[in-house]
Amino acid sequence: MGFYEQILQFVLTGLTIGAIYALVALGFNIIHNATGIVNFVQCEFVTLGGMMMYTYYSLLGIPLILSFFLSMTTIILLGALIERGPIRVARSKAIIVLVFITIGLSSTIRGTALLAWGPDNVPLPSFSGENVIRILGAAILPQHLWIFGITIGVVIFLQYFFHRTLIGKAMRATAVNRKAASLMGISVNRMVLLSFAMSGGIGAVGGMIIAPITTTSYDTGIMLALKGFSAAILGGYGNNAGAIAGGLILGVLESLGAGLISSKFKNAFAFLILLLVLFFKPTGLLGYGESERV
Amino acid sequence: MKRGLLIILVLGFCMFSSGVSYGAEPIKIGAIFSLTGPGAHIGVAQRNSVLIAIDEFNKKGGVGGRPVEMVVGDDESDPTKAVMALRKMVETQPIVALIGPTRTDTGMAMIPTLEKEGIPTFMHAGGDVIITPVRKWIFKSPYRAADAMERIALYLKKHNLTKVGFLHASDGFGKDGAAIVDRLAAKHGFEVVAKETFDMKDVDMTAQLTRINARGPRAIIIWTIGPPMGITTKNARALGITVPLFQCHGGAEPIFFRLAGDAAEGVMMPSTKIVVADKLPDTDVQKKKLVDYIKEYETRFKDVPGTMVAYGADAAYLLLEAIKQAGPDRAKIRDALEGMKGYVGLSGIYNLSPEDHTGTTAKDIALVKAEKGRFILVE
Amino acid sequence: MGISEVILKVDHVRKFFGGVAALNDVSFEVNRNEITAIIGPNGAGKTTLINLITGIYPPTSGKIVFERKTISRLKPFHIAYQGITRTFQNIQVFHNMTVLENVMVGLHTQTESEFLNCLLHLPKVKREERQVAEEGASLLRFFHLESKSDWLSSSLPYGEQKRLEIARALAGKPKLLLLDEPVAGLNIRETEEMAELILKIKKMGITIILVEHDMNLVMGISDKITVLNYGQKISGGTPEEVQKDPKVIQAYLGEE
Amino acid sequence: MRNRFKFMAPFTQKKETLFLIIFALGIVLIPLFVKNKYYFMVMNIVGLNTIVVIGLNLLIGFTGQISLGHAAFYGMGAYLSAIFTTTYGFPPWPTIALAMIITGMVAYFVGYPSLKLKGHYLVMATLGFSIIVHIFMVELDQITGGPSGFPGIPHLSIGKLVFHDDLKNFYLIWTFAFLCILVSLNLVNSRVGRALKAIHGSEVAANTLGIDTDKYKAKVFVLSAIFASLAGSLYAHYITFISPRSFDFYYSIQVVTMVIVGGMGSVWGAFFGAGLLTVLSEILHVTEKFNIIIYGAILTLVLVFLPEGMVVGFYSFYRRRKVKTLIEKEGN
Repeated sequence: MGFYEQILQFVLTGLTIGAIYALVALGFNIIHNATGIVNFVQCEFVTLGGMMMYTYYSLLGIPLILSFFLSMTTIILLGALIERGPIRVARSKAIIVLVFITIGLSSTIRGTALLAWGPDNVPLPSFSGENVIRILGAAILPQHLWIFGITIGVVIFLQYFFHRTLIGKAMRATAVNRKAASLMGISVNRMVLLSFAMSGGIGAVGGMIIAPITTTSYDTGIMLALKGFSAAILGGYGNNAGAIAGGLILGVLESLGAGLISSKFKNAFAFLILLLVLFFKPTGLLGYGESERV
Repeated sequence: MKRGLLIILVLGFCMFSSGVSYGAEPIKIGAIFSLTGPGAHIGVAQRNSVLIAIDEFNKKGGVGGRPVEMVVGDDESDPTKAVMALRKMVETQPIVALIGPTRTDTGMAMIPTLEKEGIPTFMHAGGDVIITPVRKWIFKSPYRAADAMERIALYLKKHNLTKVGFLHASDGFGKDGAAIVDRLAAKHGFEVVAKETFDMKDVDMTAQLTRINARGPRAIIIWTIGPPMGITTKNARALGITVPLFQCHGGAEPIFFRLAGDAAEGVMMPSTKIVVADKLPDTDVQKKKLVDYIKEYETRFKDVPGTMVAYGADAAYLLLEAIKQAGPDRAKIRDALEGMKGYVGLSGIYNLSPEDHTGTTAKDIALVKAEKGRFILVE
Repeated sequence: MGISEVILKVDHVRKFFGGVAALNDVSFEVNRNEITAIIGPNGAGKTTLINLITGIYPPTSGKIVFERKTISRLKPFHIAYQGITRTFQNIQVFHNMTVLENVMVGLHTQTESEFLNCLLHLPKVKREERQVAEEGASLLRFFHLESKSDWLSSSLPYGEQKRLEIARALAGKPKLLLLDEPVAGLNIRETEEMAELILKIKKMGITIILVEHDMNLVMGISDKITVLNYGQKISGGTPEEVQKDPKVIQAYLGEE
Repeated sequence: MRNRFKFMAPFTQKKETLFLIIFALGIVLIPLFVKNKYYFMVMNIVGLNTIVVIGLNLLIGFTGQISLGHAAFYGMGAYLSAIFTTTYGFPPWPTIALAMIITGMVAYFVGYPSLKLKGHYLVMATLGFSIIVHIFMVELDQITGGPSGFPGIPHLSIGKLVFHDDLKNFYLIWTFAFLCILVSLNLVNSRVGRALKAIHGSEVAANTLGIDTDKYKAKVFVLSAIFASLAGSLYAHYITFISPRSFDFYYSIQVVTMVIVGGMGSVWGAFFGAGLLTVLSEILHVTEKFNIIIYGAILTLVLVFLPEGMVVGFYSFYRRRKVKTLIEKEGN
């Protein structure tokens, strides 16, 4: 394998994992824009996506496509449940308290997943076979194509939703100014509910499409989600285009870093980038998705 | 108010201390495993393996009629918790010996206490640091990593595969392996053309494998346990790598096929004979013991035992044998362990001595290959 | 009116938020020991102006001079040390602290114990603590809040929270006090009390900038008035002059 | 909505002195009644956690800034002490101070840039930082011993007195815990303490009153890191073995939970939270797998229903009732 083929290989694998980071980053953004909090349950959305699909497909024998959508629906409901439950019931709405609540929930769900599925990694079948595809000397799996395809699909859907539908526009309005939005007759609570449901769905999709490559277990979501968050910061926290760019860039940088520099500190790259961005360009590559409020 | 809290706290401690009093009848041995946390998938299997050994021992009459009872502790794969679990056990239970723990770091954390208290201990942890230098009270049952890799080196030599790529996890086990491979390369005359590392939580090792593959190795050794076994195998196959792949001596587990899927086909690894017991020649002295054990394990836990189970069981068997010989006395048990010669275990023939607290050699190790969802004996 | 000394000068100040001008080329002066009111319809940029003077954000261009010193690039805490304190339109008392503690925080600029001294509780800290507690208590007496000094500030009724916020701002011994809608949400009796209070503060020799919608109050107690509309100054002068200004009547009073 | 998130200034100075005396007496007297080494070990771990949690509470509870990276500072203290004393033969006590200084400086570089930003960027900066530190602990195995850990750390000693058993370490650790409680109480009942609480209450308002909020936030962050470093050093010299697993993300979550359960903004609450959760997780041992769920559930439930934490929560309930009766009396 020549040098350029190697580079191509790194970039392609980087883009695949980067697509997952991008999805997770979008999930973080949507909730951040609606509520201003960092939602740590995002880790569990990713994990549960994969685990539910494993349950439906491998344990219950439901067809793959049906399992995919069933699993997504389950996590969407879970997201909604979390908002309707602890987040809305909470006696204090201080940001710091809500963030900690999501940390607590994340722990609880992870523990439950451990009980339900045990500590072992479980596999998911690829959506369409495992025959290696060669592109200019680099090798990828059909599943990689699925990851690209589905990620693009999700992005197009979100673009349409936020810019072409009334409810999507209402969500954007809420993000810009909660008070004004509620004065305009938008139910802020409903927007928050919707944001949790959507993040759940997007996170679950990320978890499901990566699982056939990496297998999945009760705690796979943590690392993916933390890197997804780094991606969100890199792109500009709250900015959806930034999330996608950030995710892809992070994935490629990580892969190139591991491939060309040293695999020893591969996982440190993402967080090093996170720190550097926070120190030198806190608005991220594409800036904040919302205006400053005092 | 505050005083009230203090009282509650003190009461809490006292509730602990009331303790549980048993009759002096059973001989107690401690057993600490990683039943939760990152080491759990091994820890649970090892607990099961020890349970079988102890029940079998008690059925045969125990130590002159006295049964052996196992006191189980969980170290949560955490060194601090491991020491706490050990202290608790030492303080509350009259244990004469200890089995476990599962992980190298939890084992290392427990060593100062074990040495100070003088508790003969048979560990399940893989890291050779545990028995280098040899410590008075500490033994371990898994093969030395060096022996296991030597088994692979012998294969490489035989098939004249002189250029080797090495991929390892960044945990203690993986790093041990990275040091050993250099030593063996010199000894057996092969060259390590690339050496790469990954984190246990990584989900994609394509970059590392691409780098290795670019150096044109004739064989690739992957040194890790757990989920990365599957991911690395899959990644290697996805990259179209066709040279022989080796996993480590912890890999021959049923879960390997689930993790690696179709990619598992043809991957080789050193292993205990437990995974190929039915294919052993009848002349093999371990065969009967292995077959019986497997039957018992399968009926009791509805699961197929992997190579880790064999290590766990051997630790228990050896310790029980020593207790039988020496009676419930810590120092005597230790001496008996050190004098154990030619003991036929599941993982090999153990010859322990003051210089060797593991007791197996490369000869005891089988090289197996994954084929159609089963392991077969290579040589 | 005699020759008065200018204490604060706002000089051609602009503030843009993402291309939108919140303030466009605003200039005015505040005389020492006067009450200067800033009025204007909603969105005129009054609060933005206060935020600029107190350093919450820097002006896009132009400068603000306080006692001959340019303060337009200073951070809020620096400006507090220069002798400018303020209250907020939406009350910002520290809900997590008692009434007395709130005022004691206001005395921050008057004291100097830092981390190390405080950790070790050196004699100097003890002395300072006693002094701060006494001063705080006397301020609370002045504002008729002494009976509630160990209440959590969030449990005070609204009007008292407003008074507390002024007490806290006053604790810093400011030369210039900025009041952002001090009587918004108060009933008539409370408003009258507040007017008296503001005049009392003026008598202490403190210059006051007042942002307010209540025209009776503004016309009653102000010495000067600056009128803003759409981020621009449209008028300024004594209450009588402003009231007669046709531009003001059109832009502001005409509305009502 | 916001003012429902109430804190009480929980204890008066006089009461605090009383508590300190009771606390000190407790430290002296407990060894007379307890003989079991395991209980001492549990109490010692409580003590170490108390030191970390008190520092963290100054940051989270008083100043309202979230850190998920204190495991890293705890680990830095432990590793710096271990490496300098064991590998390079430095004397232990000065090394502890050196570790505190280094950790403090590192904390400043991590904290200051993210604390200047609006919003909760510190959470992620600290989280990212702690993961990087963890990776370094694992990867720099020549220095740190890597994932297998770092054995053979010497016990602390003063002259001929070697702190080699659980009881001696009990006195050592709790003396430090006592000192930490003492200085923290000093701090919170002072100009600086009020400034920190003011930042939590309203950062903008605090700033306009002359408080250099960026500086204070950075300083209290550094202080909390120094506390954690101290605890880490004591831990290393007590257990004599350290490995990266003890300083991972879960430890950060654990101490944060202790802060919250004990009560944000209460020094004594920090002690209570550390004690309750450390003991609880030992009792819960029986239930193995349920541990992590119970931890999470406690965190969630306390936050949803008692956001002030258990100590302050119950206390403020009691205070509120008292205030209510006072008002009723006034009415009569």
